[in-house]
Amino acid sequence: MSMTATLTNIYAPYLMTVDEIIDEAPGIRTLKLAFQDEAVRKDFAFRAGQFGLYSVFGAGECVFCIASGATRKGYLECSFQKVGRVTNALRDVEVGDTVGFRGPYGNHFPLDEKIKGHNVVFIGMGIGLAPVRSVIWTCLDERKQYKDVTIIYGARSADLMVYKRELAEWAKTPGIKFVKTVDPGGNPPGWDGEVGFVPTIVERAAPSPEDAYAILCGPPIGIKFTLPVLLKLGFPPERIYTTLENRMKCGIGKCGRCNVGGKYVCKEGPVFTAAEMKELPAEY
Amino acid sequence: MATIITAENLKQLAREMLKAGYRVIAPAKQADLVVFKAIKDAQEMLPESEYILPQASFKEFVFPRCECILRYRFGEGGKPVFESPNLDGEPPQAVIGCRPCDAASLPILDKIFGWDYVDPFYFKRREKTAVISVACSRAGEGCFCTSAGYAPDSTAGSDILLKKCAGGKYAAEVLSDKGRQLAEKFGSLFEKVEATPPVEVAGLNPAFDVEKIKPWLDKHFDDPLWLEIAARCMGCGTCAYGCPTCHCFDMVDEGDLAGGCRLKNWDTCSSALFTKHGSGHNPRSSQEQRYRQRVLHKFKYYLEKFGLRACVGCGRCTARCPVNLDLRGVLQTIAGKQA
Amino acid sequence: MEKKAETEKAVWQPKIIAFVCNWCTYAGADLAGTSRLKYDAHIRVLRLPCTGRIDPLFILKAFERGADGVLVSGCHPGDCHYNTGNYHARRRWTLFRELLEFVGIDLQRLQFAWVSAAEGAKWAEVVNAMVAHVRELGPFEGYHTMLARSGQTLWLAKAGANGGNGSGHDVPGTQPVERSKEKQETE
Amino acid sequence: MAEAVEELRALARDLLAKGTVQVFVGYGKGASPGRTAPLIITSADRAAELVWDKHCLNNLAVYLTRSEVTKRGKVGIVVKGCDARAVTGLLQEGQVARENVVIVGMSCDGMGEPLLEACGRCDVHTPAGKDADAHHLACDYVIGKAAVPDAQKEDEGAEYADVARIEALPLAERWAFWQEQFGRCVRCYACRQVCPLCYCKRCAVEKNEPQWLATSAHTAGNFAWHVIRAMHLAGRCVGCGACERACPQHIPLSLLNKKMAKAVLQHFKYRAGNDPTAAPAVKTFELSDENDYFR
Repeated sequence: MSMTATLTNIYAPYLMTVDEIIDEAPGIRTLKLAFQDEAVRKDFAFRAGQFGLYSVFGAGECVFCIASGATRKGYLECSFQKVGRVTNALRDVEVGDTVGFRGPYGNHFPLDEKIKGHNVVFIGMGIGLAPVRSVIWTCLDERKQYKDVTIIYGARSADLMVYKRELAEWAKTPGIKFVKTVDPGGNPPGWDGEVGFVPTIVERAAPSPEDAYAILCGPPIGIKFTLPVLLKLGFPPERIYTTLENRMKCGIGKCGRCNVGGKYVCKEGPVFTAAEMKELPAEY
Repeated sequence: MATIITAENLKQLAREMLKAGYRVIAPAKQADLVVFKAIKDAQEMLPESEYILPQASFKEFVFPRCECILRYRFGEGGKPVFESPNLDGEPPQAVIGCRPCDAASLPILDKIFGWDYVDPFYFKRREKTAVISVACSRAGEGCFCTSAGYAPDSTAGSDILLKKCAGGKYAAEVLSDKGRQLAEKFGSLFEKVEATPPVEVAGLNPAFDVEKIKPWLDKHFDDPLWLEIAARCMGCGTCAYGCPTCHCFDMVDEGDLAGGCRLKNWDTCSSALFTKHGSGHNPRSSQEQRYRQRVLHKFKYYLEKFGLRACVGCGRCTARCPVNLDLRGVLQTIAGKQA
Repeated sequence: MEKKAETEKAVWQPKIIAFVCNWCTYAGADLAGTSRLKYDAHIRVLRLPCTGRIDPLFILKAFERGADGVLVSGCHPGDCHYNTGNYHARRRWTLFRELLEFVGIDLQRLQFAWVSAAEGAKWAEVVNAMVAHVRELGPFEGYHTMLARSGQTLWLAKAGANGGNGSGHDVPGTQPVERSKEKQETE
Repeated sequence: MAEAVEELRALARDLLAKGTVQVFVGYGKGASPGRTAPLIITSADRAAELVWDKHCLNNLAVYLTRSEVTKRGKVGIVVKGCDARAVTGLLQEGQVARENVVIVGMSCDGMGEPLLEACGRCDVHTPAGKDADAHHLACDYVIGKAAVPDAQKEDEGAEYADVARIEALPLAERWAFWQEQFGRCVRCYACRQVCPLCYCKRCAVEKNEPQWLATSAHTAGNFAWHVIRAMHLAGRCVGCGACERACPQHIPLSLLNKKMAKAVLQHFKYRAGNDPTAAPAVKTFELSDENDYFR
């Protein structure tokens, strides 16, 4: 199989300009990135749930989801927490700087294939709202194609909540059942949302599993305790979707580190149903 | 009709290939070690009788331990620009004198590096690599190729397979277009003979039935056997970096204020950093979980995805291991434990 | 191995990094300045809290970034602001010197001194002596060749278009290939 | 060696059966010819798998800081005289609590076939037992009596002869020698992983903010890595040679560590791993330390 004719540098990123920087919460920042290459900007497309490798030359690459809606063209957004070498470098970029982006990689939430025409419950925890937000905006941009929309979002405290402007917008939008909560003790004076961990609040909000899909993202501990609540409420495992986050370097199934059991999170994930998660060994 | 090449002509083949601009890779002496080297002179080539298996496979010549995948520099206003290294123009290279197990690693590596995205840095070298392997006339202590689905004279991955016969000659079997082109281009060094002379190929009875491995692995992710086997694993990369089929790599940027490179470096699943998240969480925090990943990847996941096991049974991992952790023994135990 | 032709040496200027402690030598260097003492400008001073904080990693990184010589200086034994910083450092450097010499580095390129806050003149004299030594030795060819061979792009450019033929080169893909053949790929 | 192995098996069986220790680390049959492999057992009936012969080279002290072993409880461990020095080092640096370890000292006439060069100059064929003074590690048990007399620790002549050979080379040749060696390193970190004194949870090379030591296996990165490894083991390395034996590229790594040991001995009159109560050489200092190379 001669391959030389088709060889391109699959590790070469697109060059992106930082258009906007939004500080979501202490240590969490969102970057709005525009493609510098005109041709790429025109026909770049991705599906909600896909991720990319964001890079600062000299620091390296790291992986986050694409947080903007798949219906939004010409740019993409990512939200990240300052934890390591590359996120610290990303933290220092200013508007107008250039960063790299490689993607879109991985599978995606089956909106067109399955979820359209049904009820959908979005549950986000902490910065885990980023991948869910991409799906929410993709869904809200085509609101008529979905029946009931419920959004439940929780964070450790009010100031640690991300996309605060959009939370307020969703709260006011008719036709969205919106619930926000903070962990006990995280509520500031005059807090208008719920108080309690996401699993308890989901149980209390008790979204109906009838003809509904659930999309759930957050830290492994959050998923571990919220998943059983959804099952108890009657959501069948095949209709609960979540994403897995693993250490990644290549993002395209070569470097061998992101597998959970036999599944490469970068190729066969990051989106999995609860049913698929049950098959995976507890290695995430 | 059969084709024969004398040991002297094999050396002459290396000489002529060097002259023709080939990079010739052959087992050669490195102090007290036998290693694959890009030889400068055919004299460096060791005769087949002087080695069974070089210290590491020739993987380094199709998948270098450290390679630049893009060069960046900061232009005006600190704006980064980058260039990719040349994806064509690799010199043709020929591996002469490797063993069938090492040659068999290439079809295995092709699977992962060709899965969906085609890795240009592997294939730009792989395409230009011809493999002239020599069947084993005697088996090594650690060898278990016959248990991994190969044999001292298997043909997988070879372009020409030589088998030792009397009088310092080799029976040459052309196995691919590339092999045929080589045999024609350097035709004068090969002789045609009526019947294939008797050849000397080692016998090696299998140590275990490899078909029994995956069924056990499918159901024993949390078996205490892993801790028992791997508690003594040191967590170094010696097995992975000598292994013909280990292909995992790390990606790092190295440079200074003027610019630098994004590098693709060998990596190993036995290191804790391999899977450690930025948050500090590590899905594989202890050594036996990491050793389990090595066995599952080679004997279950790779088989499920690509229909090939990522092991050719060369036995280097055991020989090189500082604590002599015996993969063949582990597989024998697993095969014996049929659920 | 490192004697250079006269002309090139006239062009070449030594690059020397000085790691100095904040309380004594840095103050001494200040004093040299305020006293308008002249000393060779080919030295870049890095201030650290104490000689005890000057890690062998820093010295290696200085050579990796192209230093031809490293000077380390701090408070005289007994004057350390943190009492024992320089005593610990002294043991560390006694061993580090032995190690670098063992792996083939000329110790003229790694000098140690004690310069107190009052010794502005000594600082100027130590610096001038160090620069003279290193100028005599010429560029640190050995380290620069190693850096070029290891694909460090800055040194590749200095080592000419092709930092080394393919086989001897540690990091394939780093040497800048001739402009004409190479496709500009910034998708 | 035959009766010694029976005595060892009986002792291990007894220690495990009585629960004196929850895990016992010794030597088991190796997979490759002429080799043994570390054996970690938690049940008394497996004591029979313990071996003791000419090929017990591994320094088992490395397991005393490994959670895969220590998380099981109290550890029984087989040590030769040289390995005991590494245990002493770990005690000096507070990495192991003496009461958590039952040390079984084996007298040893030298390992390896042919005999390891270092064993020819060994001065501790029989580890010190209960009678040891406070300045020596006292093994809980000592098995067997060495047939070979202890060599006298004369000047460093013989001990550091190999180091002296490199020191004698002119500067440019020394540099070329190590450039060639470091050029072949593949950064598998076997030298670090097998070293009992390399127990850091996060090694200097694993720190990437900033990345002081390059992780790539090119000569410059390998140079910095091996220089810093030797520096961080200065005055701590007990010269067991595990790193050199583990190196798949056969780089003469102990030359670097022995050079440091020689320097520590000459400058600070200190030998690593002898006295569990002593402070490691680089942890302390003397006012009278050498000062002549300072300007």
